[in-house]
Amino acid sequence: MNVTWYVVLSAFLFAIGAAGVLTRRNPLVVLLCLELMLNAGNLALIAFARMWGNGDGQIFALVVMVVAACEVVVGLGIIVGIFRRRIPEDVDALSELRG
Amino acid sequence: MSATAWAWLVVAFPLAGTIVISLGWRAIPGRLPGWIASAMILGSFVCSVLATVKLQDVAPGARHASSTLFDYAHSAGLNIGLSIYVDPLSLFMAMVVSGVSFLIHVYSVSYMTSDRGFNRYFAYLNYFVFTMLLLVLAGNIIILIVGWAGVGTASYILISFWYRRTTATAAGIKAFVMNVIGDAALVIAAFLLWKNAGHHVSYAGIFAGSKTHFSHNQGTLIAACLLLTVGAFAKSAQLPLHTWLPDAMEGPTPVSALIHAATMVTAGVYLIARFHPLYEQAPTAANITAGIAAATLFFAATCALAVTDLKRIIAYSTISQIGYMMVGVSTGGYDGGLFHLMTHAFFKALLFMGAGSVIGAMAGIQDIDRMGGFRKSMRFTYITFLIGALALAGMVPFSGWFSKDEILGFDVHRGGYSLILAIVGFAGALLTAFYSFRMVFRIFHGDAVPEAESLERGELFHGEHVNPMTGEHEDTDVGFPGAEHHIAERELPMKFAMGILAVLAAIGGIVAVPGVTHWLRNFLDPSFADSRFVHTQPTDTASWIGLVIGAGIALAGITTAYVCYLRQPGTTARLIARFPFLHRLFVNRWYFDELYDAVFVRPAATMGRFGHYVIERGFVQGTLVGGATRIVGAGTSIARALESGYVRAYAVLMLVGFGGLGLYFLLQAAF
Amino acid sequence: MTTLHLIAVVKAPVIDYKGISPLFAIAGGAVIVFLAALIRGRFAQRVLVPFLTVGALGAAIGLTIWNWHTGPSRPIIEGALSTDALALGLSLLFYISGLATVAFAWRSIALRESGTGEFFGLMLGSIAGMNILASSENLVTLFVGIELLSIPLYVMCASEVRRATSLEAGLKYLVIGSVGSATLLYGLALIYGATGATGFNQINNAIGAGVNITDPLLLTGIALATAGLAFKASVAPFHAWTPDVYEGAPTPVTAFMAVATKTAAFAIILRLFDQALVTVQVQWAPALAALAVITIIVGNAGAIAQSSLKRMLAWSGVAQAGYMLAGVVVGTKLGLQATAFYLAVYLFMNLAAFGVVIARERVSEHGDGIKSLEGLGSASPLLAWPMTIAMLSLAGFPATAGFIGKFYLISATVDGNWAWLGVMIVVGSMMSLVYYLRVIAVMWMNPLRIELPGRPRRAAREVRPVAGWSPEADPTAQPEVLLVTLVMAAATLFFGIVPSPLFHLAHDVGSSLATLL
Amino acid sequence: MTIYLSIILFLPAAAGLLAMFLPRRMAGWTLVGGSLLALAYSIVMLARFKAGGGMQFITNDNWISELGIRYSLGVDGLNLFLILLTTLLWVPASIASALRDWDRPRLFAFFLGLGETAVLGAFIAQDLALFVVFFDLMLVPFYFLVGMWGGEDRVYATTKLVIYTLVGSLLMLAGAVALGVMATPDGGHISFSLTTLAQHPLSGGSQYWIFLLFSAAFLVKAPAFPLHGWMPDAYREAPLPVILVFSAVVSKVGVYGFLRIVLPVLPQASVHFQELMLAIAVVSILYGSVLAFSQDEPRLVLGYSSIAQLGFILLGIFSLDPKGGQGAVMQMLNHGLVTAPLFLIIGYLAIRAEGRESLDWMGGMALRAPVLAGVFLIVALATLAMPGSANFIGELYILFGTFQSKIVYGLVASTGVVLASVYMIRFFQRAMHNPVGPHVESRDLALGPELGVIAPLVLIILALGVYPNFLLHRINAFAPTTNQALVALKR
Repeated sequence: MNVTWYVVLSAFLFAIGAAGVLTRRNPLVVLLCLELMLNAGNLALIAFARMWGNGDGQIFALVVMVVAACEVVVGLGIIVGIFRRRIPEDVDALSELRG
Repeated sequence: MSATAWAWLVVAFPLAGTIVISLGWRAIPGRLPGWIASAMILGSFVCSVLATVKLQDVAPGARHASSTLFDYAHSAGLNIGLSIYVDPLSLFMAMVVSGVSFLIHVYSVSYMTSDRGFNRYFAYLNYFVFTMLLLVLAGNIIILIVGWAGVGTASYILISFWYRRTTATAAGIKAFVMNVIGDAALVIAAFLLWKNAGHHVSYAGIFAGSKTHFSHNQGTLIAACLLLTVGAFAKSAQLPLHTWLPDAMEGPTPVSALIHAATMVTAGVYLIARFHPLYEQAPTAANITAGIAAATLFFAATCALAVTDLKRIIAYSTISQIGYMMVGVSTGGYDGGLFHLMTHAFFKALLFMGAGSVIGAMAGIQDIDRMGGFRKSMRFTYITFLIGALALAGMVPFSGWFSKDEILGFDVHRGGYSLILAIVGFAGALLTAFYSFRMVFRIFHGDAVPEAESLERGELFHGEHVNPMTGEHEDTDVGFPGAEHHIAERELPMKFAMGILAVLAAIGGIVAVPGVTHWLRNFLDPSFADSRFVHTQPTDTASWIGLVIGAGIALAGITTAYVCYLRQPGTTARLIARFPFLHRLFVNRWYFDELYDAVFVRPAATMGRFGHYVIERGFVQGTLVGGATRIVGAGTSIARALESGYVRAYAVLMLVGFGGLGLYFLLQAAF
Repeated sequence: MTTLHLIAVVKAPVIDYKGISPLFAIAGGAVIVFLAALIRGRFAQRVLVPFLTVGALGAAIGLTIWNWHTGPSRPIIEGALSTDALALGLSLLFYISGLATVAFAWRSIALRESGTGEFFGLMLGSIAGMNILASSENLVTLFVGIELLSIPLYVMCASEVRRATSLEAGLKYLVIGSVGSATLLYGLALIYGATGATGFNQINNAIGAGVNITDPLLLTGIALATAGLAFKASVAPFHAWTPDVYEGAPTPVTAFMAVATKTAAFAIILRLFDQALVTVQVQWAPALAALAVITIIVGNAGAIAQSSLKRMLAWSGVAQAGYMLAGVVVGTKLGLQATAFYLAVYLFMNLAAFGVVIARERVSEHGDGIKSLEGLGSASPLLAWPMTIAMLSLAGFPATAGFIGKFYLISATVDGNWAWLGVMIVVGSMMSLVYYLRVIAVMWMNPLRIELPGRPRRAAREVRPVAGWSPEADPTAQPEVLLVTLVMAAATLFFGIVPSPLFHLAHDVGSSLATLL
Repeated sequence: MTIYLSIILFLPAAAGLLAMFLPRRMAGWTLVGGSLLALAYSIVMLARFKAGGGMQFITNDNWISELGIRYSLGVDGLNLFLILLTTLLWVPASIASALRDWDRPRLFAFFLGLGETAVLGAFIAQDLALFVVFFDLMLVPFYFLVGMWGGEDRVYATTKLVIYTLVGSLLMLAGAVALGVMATPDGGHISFSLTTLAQHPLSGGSQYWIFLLFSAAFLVKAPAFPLHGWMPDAYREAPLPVILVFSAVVSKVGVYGFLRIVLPVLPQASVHFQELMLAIAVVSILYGSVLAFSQDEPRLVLGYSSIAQLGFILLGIFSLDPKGGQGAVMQMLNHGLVTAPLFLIIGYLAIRAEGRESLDWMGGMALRAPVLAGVFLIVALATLAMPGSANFIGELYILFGTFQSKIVYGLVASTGVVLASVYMIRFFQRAMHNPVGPHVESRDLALGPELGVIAPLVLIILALGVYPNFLLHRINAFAPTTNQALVALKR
């Protein structure tokens, strides 16, 4: 069957994720959206791996999952730190550095 | 020793004087600097005489020699040597200059005694003589220009000698700038000649080249000659570059006598005489020159009628007399022109000395309306001044009579255009006679003014030191001739100088009495052997007729003056009332100063302000600098505005960038 | 059956242990540091751990030199990592900046906030990531490298957990960075999709052979990948995070990021474009050129009127990235050499500058504000001179390495028929004068007023003076910082006058990519 | 023994460096010693210089072979006297600064020495890249000298100065690199040697834009209208010894670059843009003169007058005529020689006017200062190119050259001669003549510190006025190298 649809779907996922990052102000949600973007990449990789019939893409995807996990961990850590500092968890509130 | 060797000495003496006096300005005591200076000038006079004697030995055809010390500037096809050129013409000038200068130096020694700038004065004066002699002896046009500008400088520093007077400094810068205009004109002329006459700067080379390279009356040659004329006119204060000379009277009176009457201002005449082959090859230029000169002589005479400042009257008369010389040399009457140059040097210097003596007696006042009746109190001055005036008026048998009328006679003889000039000349002669005796009668006759009376009683009137122009009182630091008045009656050196000049002014004519003596012509002819007019000379009878006419005119002028000022005083007042316009015109010197002020001075100042406030502030600083700053500043604020601090904004920025990239690549894909 | 097929494909790769030894040294060093940090006691924390870190870096440097070779790259792990002069040379830069960072961080607040071991361990981890990145042979290792580089940095940025701005910097970096890596990932995925290969050489061959160079899939992929990498190299318009993160992060971390991260990013950009995608240079060169111009303009424009030195250096870093990108655009050996050369120079001058900033912000009540340098010329010339040299070099004055670097870059652009890009570099340098010279003026000419065009900023962040230091403490109070600063400044001068050694290195680096002419 | 140019080149910087590590009192005099040594050495060089011997005392080593930059030095008729001018004028500058007590004198000495080395390097370099290096390096010391020891607004002034000039020289850097790279045949090793570049001229098109880049640098340095925006501030704020050498020497580097680099290396472009450059020159002459006589600050009078003077030099250069070229070189020297004493005089005047550097506060100073007045008068007359001064011969050659090639520009320019007389005499009079200013105490030059510094310069001016051929005879040597080629090319 045609791999195109998978790619299109992944593109949609990527776009949704991006849109989320742009629109949502809660850092947790932003993290989720980032996950979405990464996983869009994963989907594309798998689909292409299927298309070409070699394993590189799948291995790539596995690696990406690990990486994504690490990112989330760090992200959550920082968010906790922010929470500790009693800073409202709103990415727009974090705008002291500018100019 | 060869003639050129003597000539080098002629130049060397005053230079040595300058150096000695200016370096020893503190060491040399009292009046000694003055005597040193005078001795130096005497030395160069003797040397010039000796040079002349040497030159007379050789055959008339070969009476010219040149000598070069070293290469002044020699590269890129331009070969200028530091050289002098000796021939009767230059030696004649050298003798006149050094001779008159010597007398005036002697005069100055006592005239300037009480001035705080005594040593400076003589250093300057020697420097002037040095440059003047360099000018007349120069071997090529560049060295000529060097001397030319040198005398300009000397005249500048001497005009503003009493530099605390704003009037003096103003007059100085005026004179300087006008002279520089002349220098620039000469430089351009030099180039035209160099380029078109076979890459020569030496006189001989230029003349030889112009014969071969120029056709008769060719445009370039006319241009070159007219530029020479501009230079000559700037130096000799002819229309329209004359306005500096009357103001130059701010200088000490001996300076006026030496530089602004006897020697420097006549350099223009020398220049044209020197370049006569070119003028004869370009008659148009010669005619234009002569025409303007004629206009000048008349115009200046009219001014001399009206102005009341003694020194300025003489100054205008100088301008007028130089007009005669110019007419002479540019129409081909070289002997006449130079003859008049010589006699004029005598009597005009004499007049200035007399004027100086009078001004001394008047404690610096120069207005002839305030003078009168010095006849008895200053007998010596009166006599000498009278002789000078008679010579100036061209009265029989004084020197001016012969010289002026030789010029006019020549022009009448040549006829045509020159005849018109001659008629103007005769008209001018009438005015000349009138104003010269206007001076005599107003100063020496009539009722004695207080100064004169006190002088008769033998006591010296001590006036306030005032600036004769502005009438403002001045601190004695400025330095004056007459701290206690040095007037001819009391000072031997002054008497000496004036006496000799009086004799010369009286009998100077004998060097060229038509039909009797041809000394001057015989002497000068080698220099003008190549002239077209060398043989077009009026017969002796014709000359004598001219002389008689001249005498008549002079007599008429003098009589009129006598009537106006002695027989029926107040006539002039009635005339003024009758022709107020003319009087205003003459008194204001035909409004030349006002014209230049409006046309050159003010616009220049305005341009300066405009440049400063509009271009500099507005364009250079405002637009160029400010514009760049503003652009960068705008970029900065944009860049920093994008840096809003909001994460999501940054993400947008990234996606925009990515969008741009993606679009670009997809377009690549499309095509 | 596909599974069987997969198993057939996946087999243990050949590993060159000599080649990989530097990486081992770093990674192992990281582990050891983490463990050693468990030991309690001041000695362990203040001396042992830093010492171990330095040891690891030193060992890595030694091994790198031992591994040094020119010519085409040798595989370390079959198809995943390979080593060549480009990788080795640039990793030397990572190690040097690592050493400098140790010195800078030794007294820093970040260290006590986050704990010595964690800080240095993370730093070593990040360096390991850079190492992998520089020597990666394949899209997967590329991605792994990037992430291994970035994730520790996110933490380090936020390591001053008591300071809000530090956290803010961390989160911003994390979010934007993740967007970047997601974009990159997607791009890589598309490239893979278009070519069916993940190895750079295979991709290159594929593009050469089967795949049409105007394949939209491939080009979109390139676009996305470019965006992702440009982000790491803080190339406009993907630079937005740079100033904030640089300012917010603890200054030693900023210094580390400024030099090491940028070098790593350029390492991989050079590899990707000059090795994997060199055959489509006609396609991407104009795009990169455009990016370079934008970066030069934006970076310099932003740097003017900054009153925080860290921020100013961040912006200037953006501008400098633009210059170096010009070296990539031309896609010639000369360009590669020039870029590598400039990276080295960039390291020297920036570390010198950051050293001074660190030394000052700890004692001055103006923190990292430009005012903290006021009158430094007379107060402590030992700090003023290095800063002056660094600024002059950044501005590209002769007799400094910066001048030679610019000269080299310009000649590369002209040589590659991109002369106008060279002119753009020059134009950028003109703009940069404004802010570089202002720093010098503040130090030496204790000016009557520092004019700051643009909108006025709030007072620069205040740093608690480290306990027991008087504000007018002389620089020798923190000798390690001073040492690094002086060394770097000296290097800047030395290579400005005798650049030949660096040129030899650059030449070796240039020899590593056979794909270039 | 042969002359090692490297010694002349680095001696001043070495002296400055030494001064850094000596006690404060000795710093200034150490530099004086260094500059005197350099002067002596360069006089030996002058003595051994063979007129018409082409390039001499050549040093030619590799510096950065990778970039093709060679450390090649040489002296010919073109730069011989410029080197001497530099070494000569740095002596009064360093003396003047040693006599004054600055704060941080050691640093001052160092920068002043570094400045001399950089300027000398720009004059001696025979490799384009090396020239660029020194040309840019020059700015560093002057940036500090103006910025650290200048007047009220020094930071603004010096920043403006450096940015303005560096904008130009960065463009030149790009141009130079482009020149070197493009001129190398494919596969050939890149070279910036001026002789090599002159042998392989570029195609017209690329010559043109490179020419423009170079002119930007040189015209800003000169400065020429309208690129002189930095001049008023820099002249107003800089310390006197610094602005002395800057105006007298550094400003010549730009115009020197035209003769050394642009004309030989970019002949077509030079001919193509001749009219443009001549126009700039003429405008500079007129504009500079007009502004010079509307200024009240002596420094600015000199500043604008130097715009005019350098306009003349530019005119001579782009007359593209041997006479013009030699006149230009000569005028560079003369302008340097008269500018330096004028700045010293401004210093003396200011001392006598209670430190007020404004003509409004001066006047009548000649009264008890005849020597000062005399010196001033001589220098002023030389400045306005009074015939009898070497300046006159310089201007004469320039004008002759211009008349030869483009007479119209020459005629317009010669009005500049008249204007020059106006502003210089005005300057002289308003300072020395007229009634005494309210705060003027007129006293003559102190024998040692004042007369001793200025007298040698004045004597040199006089001597050259008597025998200008001393210069021309040696300058002549370079004429064949540049101008003949152009003249040939124009036909």
